[in-house]
Amino acid sequence: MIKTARFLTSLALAGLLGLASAQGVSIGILSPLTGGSAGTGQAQRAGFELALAEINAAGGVLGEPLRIIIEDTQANPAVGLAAFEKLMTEDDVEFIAGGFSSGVTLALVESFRTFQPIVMWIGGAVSGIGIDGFDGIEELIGEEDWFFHIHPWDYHNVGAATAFAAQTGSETVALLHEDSAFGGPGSAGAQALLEEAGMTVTLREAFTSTLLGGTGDFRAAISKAAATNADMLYWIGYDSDVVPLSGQIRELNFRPQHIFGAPPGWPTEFAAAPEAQCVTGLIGFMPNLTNPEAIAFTRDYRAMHGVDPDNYMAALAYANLWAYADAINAAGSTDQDAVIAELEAGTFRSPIGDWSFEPSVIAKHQGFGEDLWLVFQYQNGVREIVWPIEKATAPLVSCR
Amino acid sequence: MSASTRTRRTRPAQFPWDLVGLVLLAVAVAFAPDLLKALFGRASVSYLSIATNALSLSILALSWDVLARTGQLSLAHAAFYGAGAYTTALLARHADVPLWIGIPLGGLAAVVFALLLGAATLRLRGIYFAIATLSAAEVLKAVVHHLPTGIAGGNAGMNVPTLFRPEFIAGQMERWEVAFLRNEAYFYVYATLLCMTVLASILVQRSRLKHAFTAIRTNEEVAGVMGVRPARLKLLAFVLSSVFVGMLGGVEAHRVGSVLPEQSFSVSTTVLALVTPIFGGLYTTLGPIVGALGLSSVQEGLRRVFSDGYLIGYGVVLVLSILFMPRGVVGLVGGLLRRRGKREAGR
Amino acid sequence: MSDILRVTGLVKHFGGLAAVDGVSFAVEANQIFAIIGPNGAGKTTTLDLVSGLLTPTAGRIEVLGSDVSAATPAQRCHAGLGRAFQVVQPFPEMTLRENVLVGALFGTPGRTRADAERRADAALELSGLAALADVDAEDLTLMQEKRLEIARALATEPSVLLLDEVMAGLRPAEARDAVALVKRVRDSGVTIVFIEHVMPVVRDLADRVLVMDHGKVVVEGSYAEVTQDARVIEAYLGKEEVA
Amino acid sequence: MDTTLLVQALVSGVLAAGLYALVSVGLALAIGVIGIVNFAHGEFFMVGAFLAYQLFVTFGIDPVWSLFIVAPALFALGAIIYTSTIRFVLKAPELNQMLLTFGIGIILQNLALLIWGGDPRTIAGITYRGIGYQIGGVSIGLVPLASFVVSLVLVLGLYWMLARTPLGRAMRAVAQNRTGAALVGLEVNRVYLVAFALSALLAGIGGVMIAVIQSPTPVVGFAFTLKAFAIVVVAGLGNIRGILFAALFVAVAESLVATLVPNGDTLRNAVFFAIIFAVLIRRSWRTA
Repeated sequence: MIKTARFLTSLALAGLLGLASAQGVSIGILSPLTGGSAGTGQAQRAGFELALAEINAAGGVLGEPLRIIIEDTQANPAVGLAAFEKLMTEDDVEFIAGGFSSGVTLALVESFRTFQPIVMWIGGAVSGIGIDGFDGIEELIGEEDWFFHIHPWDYHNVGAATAFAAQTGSETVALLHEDSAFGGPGSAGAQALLEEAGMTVTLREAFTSTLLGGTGDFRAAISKAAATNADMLYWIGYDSDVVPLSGQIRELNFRPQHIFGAPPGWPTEFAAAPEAQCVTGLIGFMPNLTNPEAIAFTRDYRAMHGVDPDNYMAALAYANLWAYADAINAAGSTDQDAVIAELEAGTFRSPIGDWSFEPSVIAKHQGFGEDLWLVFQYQNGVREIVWPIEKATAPLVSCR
Repeated sequence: MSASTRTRRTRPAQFPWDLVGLVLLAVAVAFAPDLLKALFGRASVSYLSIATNALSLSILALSWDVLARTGQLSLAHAAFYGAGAYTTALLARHADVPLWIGIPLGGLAAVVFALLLGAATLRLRGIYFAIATLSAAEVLKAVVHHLPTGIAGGNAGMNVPTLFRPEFIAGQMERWEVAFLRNEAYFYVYATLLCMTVLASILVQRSRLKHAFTAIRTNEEVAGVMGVRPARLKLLAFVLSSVFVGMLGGVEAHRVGSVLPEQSFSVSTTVLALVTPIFGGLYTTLGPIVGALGLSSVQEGLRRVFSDGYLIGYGVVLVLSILFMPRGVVGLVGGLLRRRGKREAGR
Repeated sequence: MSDILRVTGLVKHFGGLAAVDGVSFAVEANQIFAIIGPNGAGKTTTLDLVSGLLTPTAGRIEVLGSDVSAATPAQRCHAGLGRAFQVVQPFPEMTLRENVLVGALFGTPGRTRADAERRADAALELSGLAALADVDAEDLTLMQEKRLEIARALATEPSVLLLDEVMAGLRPAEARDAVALVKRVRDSGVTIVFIEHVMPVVRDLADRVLVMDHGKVVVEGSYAEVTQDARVIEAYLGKEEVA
Repeated sequence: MDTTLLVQALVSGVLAAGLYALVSVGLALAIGVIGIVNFAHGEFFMVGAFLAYQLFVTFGIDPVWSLFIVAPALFALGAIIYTSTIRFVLKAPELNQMLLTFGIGIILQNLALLIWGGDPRTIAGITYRGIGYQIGGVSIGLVPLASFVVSLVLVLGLYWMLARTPLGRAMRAVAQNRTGAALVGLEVNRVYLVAFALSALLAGIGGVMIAVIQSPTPVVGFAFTLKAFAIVVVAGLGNIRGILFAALFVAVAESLVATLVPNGDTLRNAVFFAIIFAVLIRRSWRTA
């Protein structure tokens, strides 16, 4: 209903907004607002909107209200490219935020290089490291002064997941992964790291995600994993795979000690489902984090959007916009070198806690690494944080 | 006979509106980038990008229409596109040939696939043909996806280098002018591809092929009995259609920098190839282009006005268009002109 | 070789049913050759086999001495076979001239555009459709459609024209016109094979008559001969057309 | 490869065939009776899934019961869409119908995006999703079994209706001969309306099932519709029994390949469409 209302207001205000002159600083945002990845894009937008409201309530940027201009990429590279160039040449923004989908990011690389705005990116996690003959985002533009990557790289994701897996006591792991640029390279990296950590990967099996044309019958892949009798089932897939995978694992009577999933997000209501019990998952942000920033963020987000910030992309988007606001205010101007200097030097706020840009394997400016990731476990309808230990709200329990 | 029916004669003496149109189109696109730059300055970069996407849709739509003129409602356009994209990418990655060679070879790969598909589906009609082509496209997607990673990148896809990398020289130009140069270059490549497609379409329409295609579409058996060789001509249509889509796939792979199975063989490519000519007007050269420009403008316009739900408006436009313009934009305009012609002739 | 069309041992099975079962006949140049028989006798199937729309189970078809049994419909058209259908099937999106032009352009390979247009106009003229040349084919009367069928087939410049019940559904006056048209066509040097139910038409036109029943040839001969044949009378028992 | 896995693959394949058949018969009704190639069929499916979800969230109605609300609701939606748009394009070329239904599909999909957002939703508080009966190491899932039975009942019910009831006979008459049926006094338009609405209803029921099995999203209908089109066509337009066999064959083949081949799940679509392609091509060249 809120969204419908927003739609109607946008109908009414569209003309007026168009007429409003752009004083102050504008930040251009690229996000997939329609199509299969719309959920992620909408979470990003919600996070940006909350940050925007707070920034402007706190005096804006350089004394003027901050503006954001959100363009829908449709998760389509050609559309994303046109959207970026619109932001650069029609809206004359100097700062770019957002991002999702490596296909779109790869399409933007050449134009990024040309315009060289500051790009602070919360998508495009494919680093390319470890994939022969393929250049990922980190390899292509990681070293650029103007490129700031907030989201962890794929090896960070896998590193965190493996670190968690290693301390569960599991000796054998069956690995199921969706078969696109997300799960494919991710699972290869995961296998290497798991084996490095002394675990045995009993099976690495690909499946077609429901997001990419699959009909959600994963029984064949699960049966094969069950046949290996692994201690842990570790799967990499998309949000819409959570429910069918979890249900079918139970249905097929596969009872590993740990069922561990690493999708980009988790369906909100899934916690209440019986088959969620004991499932563990990798996530970038949890509404029940107990640090004060998280409590405030969750409270304000709920007040603004009427739902919990369950998709961690909302938290990253929030961090993304605040980093811009703080850095530009600290620089005292939109001068690129000054803002870059502030971004490099600054420590920024986020629902997860303070963070700053550090070098990663190749990239000059990497926001979060393995430290972003949490592992939660559904325990009796509640998502308890079980890893890392210092943030844990409950101890990890076995499924057996 | 009224004046209106006489104008529909197929006498060669008729004024060659189509060829003149093509020349005008060529001239228009030749000057469009500079005109846009003169009028809009830096915003011309963005407009060129949008226009290039519209050209891409035009090529897709017109090439689909050429095949549809023989009654073959192909749902394999994504496969032609993907075959071209992947061939181009593979050549760029594994063979040390100049990048430009990859694009025509991409077209060639699409033609080879199209000929195989066309030969297999010769006896199928209507929706049976459509589903067979859709199935073939899905199978090709899976095959490409499952090629060894060392060859085609598997699920991670492949990088494809850009065709144009104009150099930024500080002090001599601004950054947007560099982007303009690149977009202008791509725009010209796409425009050239469109002009080639238009020329092919016009040549079909001006030659005896037009009648043969129409005859095959409306009644293949009768056409055969009258000496038209349906098999040969249906395959010819497949070639004419796929070669341009294949090259488009190749060019676009360079422009967007990567090929991925889901991206390069997307069903939405096929659906757009089909929807656009229906919207604009089927079985004509002008219709698919008008459809592509129209739908691109509608979508771009709507997304600029509504941040949310702009695609609902797009859907509404499609529904209304088919209810009130059953013969597409071109059919509607043509019908109005003809009616006026009749009225004047009646006076 | 005066036989312009020769059919030998023609067989066509549909599943287990023999629709055409060992039919043989020969047509001499410039003859008008009628095929008659009750419904389901296999007449139209025979024409479909001859023009290549169906593949025969067995048998041989020769046009002007060359074997076309394995040829496509288009190749047979080029070899000299023209065909007009019982159920008229104009190309509705084209004008009459364009309809006929298809035959003129493609019926004989290697013809120039100008030549084809001339021949199309001639075919329209011969069929009495010249005045309607620019009308859309979807707006015709039945008689006009039948004429268009013939004009289209004529434009392919056939040596043999296969006509399938061109009189069906016509009023008596129209039928007379049609008979005259067929005669004109024959006089222009075209051999004609036609299927017909209306016996007076057969009597007026046919040089020879082939009677079929249950996929087989019952008898072949002149109109007078076949109408005297006991088997024919039996096959047509109770059919008023014979009377 | 041990036999348990093989039997499991067969069982899973057979059970999956039910939903395939259900989605396909609805589409077959639209194509076979009305002659409409409905590109929005997947969106009816999606709307059914979201309605089941919303009924659960708002009123706590279990999908088992919301079936009886969603079905008439989709029937009504189908009727509305037929009356407001489809009936105007009945005589138009099938390409026009495709554009129309494609447009309707876009509208429904993006309305859903606006109302429910793009995040996957979950009907969480049901107890039966993870239940499987273990028989000799082979698991028979309650939900797939139930959806198989319901699908089978519906498909056979439709088959019976077409064969035995006056409405069914009217539909067949209309399907075979549009003008003729009008002459014998059938209200063709009424028959079409019911057939289209029924088609939406069947899709809606499939949608409720999918809302139980997986997460409703605006694009949830896509994969199923693509396959349903192929099944309907390969079965032969209007051949309900053929749909059952075709669905069974492709579903079992998919399941076997997914189980027996390494990474076989990613070959499901390839297997499915390769079979469809091979059957269509073979059939076309066999008949002379």
